[in-house]
Amino acid sequence: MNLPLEHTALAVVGAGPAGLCAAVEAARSGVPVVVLDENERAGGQLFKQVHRFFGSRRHGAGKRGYEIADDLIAECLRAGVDIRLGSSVIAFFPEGELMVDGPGGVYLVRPQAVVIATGASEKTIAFPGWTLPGIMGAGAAQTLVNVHGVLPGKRVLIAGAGNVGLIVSYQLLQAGADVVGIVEASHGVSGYEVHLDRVRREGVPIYPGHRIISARGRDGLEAVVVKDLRGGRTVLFEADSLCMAVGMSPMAELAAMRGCRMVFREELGGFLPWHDEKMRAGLQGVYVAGDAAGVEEASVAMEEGRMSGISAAEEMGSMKKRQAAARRAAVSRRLADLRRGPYGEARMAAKCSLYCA
Amino acid sequence: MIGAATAYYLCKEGAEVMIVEAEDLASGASGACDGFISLQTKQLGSHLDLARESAQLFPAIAEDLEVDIEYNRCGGLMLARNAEQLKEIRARAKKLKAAGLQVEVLTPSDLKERLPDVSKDIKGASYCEDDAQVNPYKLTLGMAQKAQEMGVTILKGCKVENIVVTNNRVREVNTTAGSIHSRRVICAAGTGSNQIGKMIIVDIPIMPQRGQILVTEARERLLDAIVSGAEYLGTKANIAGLMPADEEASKLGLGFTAEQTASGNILLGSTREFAGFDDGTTPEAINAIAKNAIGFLPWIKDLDVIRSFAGLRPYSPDGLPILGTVKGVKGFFMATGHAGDGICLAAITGRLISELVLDGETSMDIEPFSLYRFK
Amino acid sequence: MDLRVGRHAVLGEMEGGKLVTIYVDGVPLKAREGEPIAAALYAHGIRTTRYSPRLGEPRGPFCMIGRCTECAMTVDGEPNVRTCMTAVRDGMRVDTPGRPGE
Amino acid sequence: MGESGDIDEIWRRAEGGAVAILDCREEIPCDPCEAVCARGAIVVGKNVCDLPRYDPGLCNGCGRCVAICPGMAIYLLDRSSRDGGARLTLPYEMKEEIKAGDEVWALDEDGSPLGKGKVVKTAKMNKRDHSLLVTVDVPEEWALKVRGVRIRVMSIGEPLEVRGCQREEDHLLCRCEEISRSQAREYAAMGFNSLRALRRFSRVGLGYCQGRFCQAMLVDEFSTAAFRDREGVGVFKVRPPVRPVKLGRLGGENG
Repeated sequence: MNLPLEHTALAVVGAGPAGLCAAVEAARSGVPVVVLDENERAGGQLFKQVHRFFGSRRHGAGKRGYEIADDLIAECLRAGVDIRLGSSVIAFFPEGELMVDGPGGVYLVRPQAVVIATGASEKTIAFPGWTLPGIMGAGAAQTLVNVHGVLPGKRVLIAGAGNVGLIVSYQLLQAGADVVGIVEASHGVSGYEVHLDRVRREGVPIYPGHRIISARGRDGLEAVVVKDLRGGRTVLFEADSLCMAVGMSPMAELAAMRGCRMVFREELGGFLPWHDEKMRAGLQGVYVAGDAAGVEEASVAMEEGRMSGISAAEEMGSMKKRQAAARRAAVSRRLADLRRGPYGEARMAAKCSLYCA
Repeated sequence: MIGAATAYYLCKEGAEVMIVEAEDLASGASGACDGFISLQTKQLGSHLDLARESAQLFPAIAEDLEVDIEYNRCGGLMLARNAEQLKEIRARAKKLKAAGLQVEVLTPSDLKERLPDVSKDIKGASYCEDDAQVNPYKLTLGMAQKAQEMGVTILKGCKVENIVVTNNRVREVNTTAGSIHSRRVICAAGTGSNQIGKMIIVDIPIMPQRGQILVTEARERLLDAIVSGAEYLGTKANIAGLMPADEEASKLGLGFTAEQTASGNILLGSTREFAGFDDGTTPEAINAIAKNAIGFLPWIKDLDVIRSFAGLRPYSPDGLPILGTVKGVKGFFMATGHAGDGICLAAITGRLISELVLDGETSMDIEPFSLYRFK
Repeated sequence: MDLRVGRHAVLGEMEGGKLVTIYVDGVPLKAREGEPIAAALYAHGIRTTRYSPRLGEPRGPFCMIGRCTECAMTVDGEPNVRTCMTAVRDGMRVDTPGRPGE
Repeated sequence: MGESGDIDEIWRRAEGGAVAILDCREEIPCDPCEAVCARGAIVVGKNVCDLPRYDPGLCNGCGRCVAICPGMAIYLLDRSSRDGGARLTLPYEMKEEIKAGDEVWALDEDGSPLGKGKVVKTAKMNKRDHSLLVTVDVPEEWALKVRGVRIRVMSIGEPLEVRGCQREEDHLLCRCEEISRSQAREYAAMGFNSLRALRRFSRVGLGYCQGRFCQAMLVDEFSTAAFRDREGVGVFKVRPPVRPVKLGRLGGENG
């Protein structure tokens, strides 16, 4: 074989909030850590978030997403973590090697342990016309606006009134687009009220109980037809962009390839690798964290990342059992706090169903 | 594939057939292979005879099935990388021709017409007009569907647990979905054949042989023929002069194959490895297949690989199928051990086994494929 | 049409990169060096990046992170280049695959 | 506004100068206001999801909570000016630039313009970005209604009513291979027992994107069509590479 092979203690796949926190925890206890990420920037989804985050101060609440990312990256670098960007992990073989497509070519890494923190991917819904140019994922719109400085359109309709739909709506307004409405198929708004308040005070109408029937346009989106599921009224929005914020699903292909058992949990976004409270995925040296282990929030991802980093460090003998147990207990407490309240309970229950299964 | 083909031919003759499938259609070797119907890579003699008969059946099958099986008589190329290989290929071409196959030997400049932008290192090739390609999944689906239309029941997700033999005759098949009374059982279980044989205390010497394949992005038509390298034949038929040069490639059983499917993807093969029932792809093989392919078709390096897969082929000790009956157990038939030739040989296997089951004799001599040739 | 944000409320000035020229189906277009091709096209209101091979339908960028492959175009003669992941260079030729009438 | 302080007390205190008004109504995990308040006027406590308890009596109107609140749910009210109006300080992070002296629209919580107000001053919210704290004078009766100030007010119009019943049309499910929903359903009706088998025969999810884009939707579709739970339907078998990669690179070429 002419592919270079490299050995390392811990490889973390994904430099988002979960991956960076995992790396920091492990590196601080003396474990050599390599973080691999396919993007040209570290921070995962954080670097396209220009809004201030909720959560507790520990998770950088009050800071904007990209600032939290910058802080985490700095922490990693201080701890001696080797962050490699532009490096897609294209395979995780059952024998334990990662195949990496990096700037210098394809190579293999054989780590003692791996944290899979690959995040989530956007879901979509299909309807006649959904393939028209101008229709895109809300995350795509966010990338376009906040990273590349280009609007997805002048008149934008948003599908989905969860946090992502609300946040992206606000960010589009901020950048100068008109948001002609937010349509939501279910009968309520599932995002935080504060996010909702912010778009409402910009005059964005919300349409709960409305389903997209079709999208129209010749060479690109011109209008979206929407049906009121209760009243039966059908309306047409003139729009040159439709952003779909209809949920995320864990992106854990590498775990599946490695041989982890995949389970389905609706509350956590769909199929995800089974794991325990220590974020162990059931196979020696394989850990998962963050959205890849069930879609939640950035603050949860950070704590799960820490948990996986602690567990990996302990199992590699770099952290004493008692110390690891104490740190894990603290993380567990914070996770429990984050999963309290009307938005967290269902996620908590779904996570518990994994731990107990 | 073999099961579906056999059922297809059986019910064409009016037989009442039930297929017991542990997983789903084409979930074994036929779900993880390319669509080569390659004649020039067959061993001279009965193996080639079988393949030729089979190849002739495909146009009619394509006509008969409702599913488009993407059958394409595109011809096949076998490329020689050095003088030694070319000599071997030339000698084989002569023999294949004598056996009635349409084969010609191409000089590098002739080859350029059939395969533009082939590597300058290629010293020549043989071209077989009779070689063709087909979509193996669609073929399996088409045959299974046609069979179902004619009354075949397919029990999917149903495992055979035991075969009841009394007075030296098959009586009953116990499955996870209950017992099936039948006086005739055909074992077309591919890599599971050994396990099935044990149920009637017969050793069917089949082991899984892994073949790995890379899939590229879809492109416009770039390959007009199915293509293989001489080492492919070497590792397949154990021909000393055609073995891979380096140790690693030999260990993997590496041989170059390339086929562009109807969907535009190029399938690049392949390996022949013994790794038990592990159907995973490996970094060694992915790297070796890629490197090897570039040696034949340098331009292919710029294509994106979007997937790899591996299939477990049912491999008998001499790489040839096991067809026929077993001694001492009436009503038990074998149609297995096709290794990498399952698709190519499916049609003829189905027809011959159906003849054997219904008439007790076959229109072609299948003695060379008897289980007892190994002893 | 100009869809560039320009000055962003939080981030400030967003138009980085040297102004360069790319050729989209032969037509010159100003772009910012280093930005993804797909973003440069969008900035000018060009949403269609390819026409689907079977149905000939127009398609545009959907994920902007290289997964959906809907933004694949022919770049400097190379087909199937994901333009949301490929940075603009001066003089680049970008062609829309499957454009009707070709 | 129980926990967010007694509104009458806030109103009274605002006569003496700026005082914060918290419009925080929902139990979500959030507590930066507590940390930033040097006077201890805002307390969230141990449970990060609890609503903040706010004591206006301790507030000195420094405005740091206004600048930090992720929900933009805090603003300052100052009624000390002699002409009887209300002076509000609100966070602002919209594209259109605002400066002292500008006439701006004052919007209520539904985005309806109450009328115009006059910008007294602007200050950068922090050193790290370009967002602003805008102080604006408005009539007293708007004091508790204004939630935002804008240079430009969106004018989007109403959606148009569409007459006639909308027929359920067919559409694509798999964009790469251009497989429609009805085609996929035809295959599903053939009785395959897993998404893997469905893919093999129908080619959904076998295109360039390898189903990374449509898998979740296909799982839903197939489980509905085949009356099976999603775990039973399963996921596609994942094979390397999970991202397209040039064959040359897999073969060991650099660059």
